[in-house]
Amino acid sequence: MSSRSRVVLFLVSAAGLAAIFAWGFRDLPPMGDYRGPYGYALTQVAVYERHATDVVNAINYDYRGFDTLEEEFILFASVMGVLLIFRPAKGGKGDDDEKKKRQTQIDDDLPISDSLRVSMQGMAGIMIVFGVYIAAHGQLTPGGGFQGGVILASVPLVVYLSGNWRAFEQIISNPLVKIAECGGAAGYAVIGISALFFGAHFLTNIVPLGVTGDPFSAGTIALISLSVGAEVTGGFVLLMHVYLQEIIEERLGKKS
Amino acid sequence: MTLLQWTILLLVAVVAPGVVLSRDPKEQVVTLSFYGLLCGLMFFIFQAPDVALSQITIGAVMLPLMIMLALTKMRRQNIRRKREAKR
Amino acid sequence: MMTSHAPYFIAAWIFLWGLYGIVTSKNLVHQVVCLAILQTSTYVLLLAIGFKVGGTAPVFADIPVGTVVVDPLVQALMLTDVVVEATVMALLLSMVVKANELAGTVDPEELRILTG
Amino acid sequence: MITALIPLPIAIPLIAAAFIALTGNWIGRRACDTLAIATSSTNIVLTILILRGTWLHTQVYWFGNWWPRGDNVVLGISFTIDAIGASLAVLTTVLTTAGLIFAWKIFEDTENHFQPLMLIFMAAMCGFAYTGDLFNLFVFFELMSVSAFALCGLKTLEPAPLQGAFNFAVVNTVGAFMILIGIALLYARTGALNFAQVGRSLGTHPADALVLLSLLFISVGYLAKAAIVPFHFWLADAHAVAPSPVCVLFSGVMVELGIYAVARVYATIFQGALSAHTSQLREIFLVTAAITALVGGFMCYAEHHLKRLLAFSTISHAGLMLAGVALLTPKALAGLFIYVLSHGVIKGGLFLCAGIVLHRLQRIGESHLHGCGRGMWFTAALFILGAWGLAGAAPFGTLLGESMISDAAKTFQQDWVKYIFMFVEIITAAAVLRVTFRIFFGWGKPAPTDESSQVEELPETKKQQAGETPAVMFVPAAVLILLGVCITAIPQLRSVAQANADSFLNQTAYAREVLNNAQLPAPTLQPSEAITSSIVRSSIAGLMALLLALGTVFRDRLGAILNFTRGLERGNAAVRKLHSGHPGDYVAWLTFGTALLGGMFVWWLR
Repeated sequence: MSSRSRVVLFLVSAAGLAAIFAWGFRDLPPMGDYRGPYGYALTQVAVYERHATDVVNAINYDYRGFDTLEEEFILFASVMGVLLIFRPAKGGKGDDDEKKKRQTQIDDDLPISDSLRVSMQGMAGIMIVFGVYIAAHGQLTPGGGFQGGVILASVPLVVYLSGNWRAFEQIISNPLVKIAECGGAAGYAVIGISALFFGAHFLTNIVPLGVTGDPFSAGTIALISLSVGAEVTGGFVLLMHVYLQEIIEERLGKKS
Repeated sequence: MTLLQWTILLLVAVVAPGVVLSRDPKEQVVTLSFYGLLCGLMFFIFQAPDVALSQITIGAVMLPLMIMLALTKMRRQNIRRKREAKR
Repeated sequence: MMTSHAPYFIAAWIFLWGLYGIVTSKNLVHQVVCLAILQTSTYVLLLAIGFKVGGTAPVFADIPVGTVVVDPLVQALMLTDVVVEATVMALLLSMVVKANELAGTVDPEELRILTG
Repeated sequence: MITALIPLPIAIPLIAAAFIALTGNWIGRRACDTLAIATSSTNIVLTILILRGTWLHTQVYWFGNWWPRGDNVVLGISFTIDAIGASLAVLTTVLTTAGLIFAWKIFEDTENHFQPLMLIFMAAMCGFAYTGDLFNLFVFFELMSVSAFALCGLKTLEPAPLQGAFNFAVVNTVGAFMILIGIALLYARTGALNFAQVGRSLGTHPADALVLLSLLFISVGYLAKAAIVPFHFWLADAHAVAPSPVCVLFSGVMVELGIYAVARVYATIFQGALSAHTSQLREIFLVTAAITALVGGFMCYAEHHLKRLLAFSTISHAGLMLAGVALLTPKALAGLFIYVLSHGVIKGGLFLCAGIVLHRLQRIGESHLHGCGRGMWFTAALFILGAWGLAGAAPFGTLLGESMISDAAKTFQQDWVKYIFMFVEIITAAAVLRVTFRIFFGWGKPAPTDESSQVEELPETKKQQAGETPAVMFVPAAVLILLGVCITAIPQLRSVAQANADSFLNQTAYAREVLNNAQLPAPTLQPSEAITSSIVRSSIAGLMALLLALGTVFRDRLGAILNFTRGLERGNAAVRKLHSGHPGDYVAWLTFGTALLGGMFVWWLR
């Protein structure tokens, strides 16, 4: 289709769709007065049953933990897909490409002052503490494995911005990253399966629940939160690795 | 609902078309990051701190960052392609 | 009715803008961003559905159980949604970058390889 | 006993995938292959055991031991498995194993990322078939989609696979967001996510606009996966570029799962609310199904890119399957699932045969390959058998499914459905036969070239080492096609399918089993009817397909009367042009289809 006929087709159908939206949304309950049984029941029982004060995380990592298991594997599959798409080409052609890469360096150095460098490194330290805190307290306060993992994954980036490329390279190409990603993902499923050995159903919370409000309370919620944190950190660092590898190799080659 | 809640909803409703209409991806990284931040704020204001936290880390930081990295990588590919064409 | 339903219509509005962006896009990166915008319409919808006037966040760290809170379940769904968004976008972006490397263009008009 | 096994077909492949991804570079390619095949074979055993346990009654499994509370509030996620879902899971595992074995000799450069993605894909599809929760269905849908996108863009040496995967991803992701909107609307109304609870909460109150809107969005999302016109554009692109073992899964089971999801969601949630409008709904979906079948059939005959041809035949068969759902009656549904199972293995086998052609001859376009396949008699025989299976002729299982759907259509005075079936069977089988005659026998003149056959696919293997098809390629293809025959040997197949379809469509019984832990008595099996007339009809279809294929190949020798085959083979230029490879076009059509379907809902179901 030409771009004009495409837009015309779209606009006509979108007008229809908008009318259908307007027609259907009238029957939604007015906003601000929600009374569904599912969420209400959970707010009533979650704290007593799971010793977790953050109900959202109790849902994500326990009541509907099975959803989150798949969600982690969505991330896992997508990282796997990105690695697959950017895999180095094998054979003679690939070697030539490697050489060409070395020849065509592009200057886009960021001017970085020393004070920025120091403050960035300080920030990296703070972020590690913050990320681990968020991941470990998912059952108590807002946050959890996913949010903590993303914060941890941006630590190498801060190191990169501080201009310490060698340290950055060492962090992102460390085999621990891959171990964290795969181990975290598999760990979640293993926690789920281990419940079967106690005669319970998959993903049953079989660990003692502890005292409400304690960092090590809520049983498997904390464990799952940590393994999700490991997986998310590893996954996002691997993604960054894919995009920044080439630039880093050049920079290091140029400096030495 | 409070005035604050209405304001943030309307802001989101106005900025979303803005992101769509900024046709240059480089420009879009900025608007998208701003939009992600607005969404995060909206979640905070509507009492969803968990989602707000992940939205700010993902929508306002990680996603724009990935787009920026992708654009950088593509720019380098294009420069390399041009140099090869000259040769 | 209008004011109590307005947030839902904002969700529909964002949804249609996202579709418009995808349809008219001349750059695959732009298209991916529009897909992300499209997704935010589902956030707005879910958020609006689960909201309760006067409710606080469903975190009982400082408040007693039994306080009026907003629906926690939609928030759990949104969290899953956010992760899905990030991962799908990462995968799509990598496809765009690789396509640019091989075909030298990210304009869908020029990239028509598969036709007929 | 069976209960403990239920989570394993999902958990084990996921753990194995993570393990292979982690250790792949140390243990080497062959160990990864072996591990992946071992995992998927284990899954065949597990899914068959689960199928046996659910043969005549439903099993409900609550994750995390979260049984429903008091007055029917579900807190957790359930797997609600009946024989229909369980058999789809078996189909998934069989096809995945065949694909993994086939891949033994190909993909030398995928760095062991291929096997984990296949395992995740398999786990996602098994879970999709088992789950009894609306949002869980969506998450499995996304998991399935993400691994499918990655697998589709596997061959990164040329831009075409990336474009195909991108188009696939954009259309399916838009569809996924529509599903999510539909789920949100249902949640707003009922405050529940379990099929049974949502269905019971909607009850039999006549559907209002909100319920219809959620039905619209959920069905559009899943129909986009099922490649129903006008949401089908991505499918041909994705199949043309995806590696053959991946195509097996796409065509053999992923598309069918889209249809299955529509049927499941309708049966458990919307059925009661829409009971007053069943006949209107039947007509809307039957017409959609017929259009899909016709478009797919004509496009199939007009293609000369072997995989694209098979892809369009899948679209056309997806139309037939939608007809099975659209009739909204147990008999058609029973026929549908027999049809899905036998079509899945036959189409899977045909895609593997296409993979063999690509391996041996290094190309995939019919026009380039004229007569090149002389001497590959076994592969040619498989193609002919597969074509016979697509024609729905005895002794293939497609015959049983087709005859049940046609019979059911007759009882609703929709006899024309039978002719749609005949048309699809003739034209898709003739297309495959035509290709066989030209490539393997070298009959007639070379095929005309067209736009799509210009896109040649890079071979999946290096230049052939020996002049023979390796056993790891030939055996899976042969086994799959023969399974299409073996399926008819299952004792009381049609009676069991009928009994399961009865309970599939029984909304209140389903809700009682899930929410009240009720044990329903095992159904009594009805004897199935004779299918003599169907055998005759399908044999005629097979013969006509043969004649059409021969007529196309030899039209220059046989005279002007066969000139219409030239037109058939060229196709309609305007329709072909709509398949433009532009993701914007595809999303515009998706919007169009949604608005049109929505308009029909407003008009007839209000």
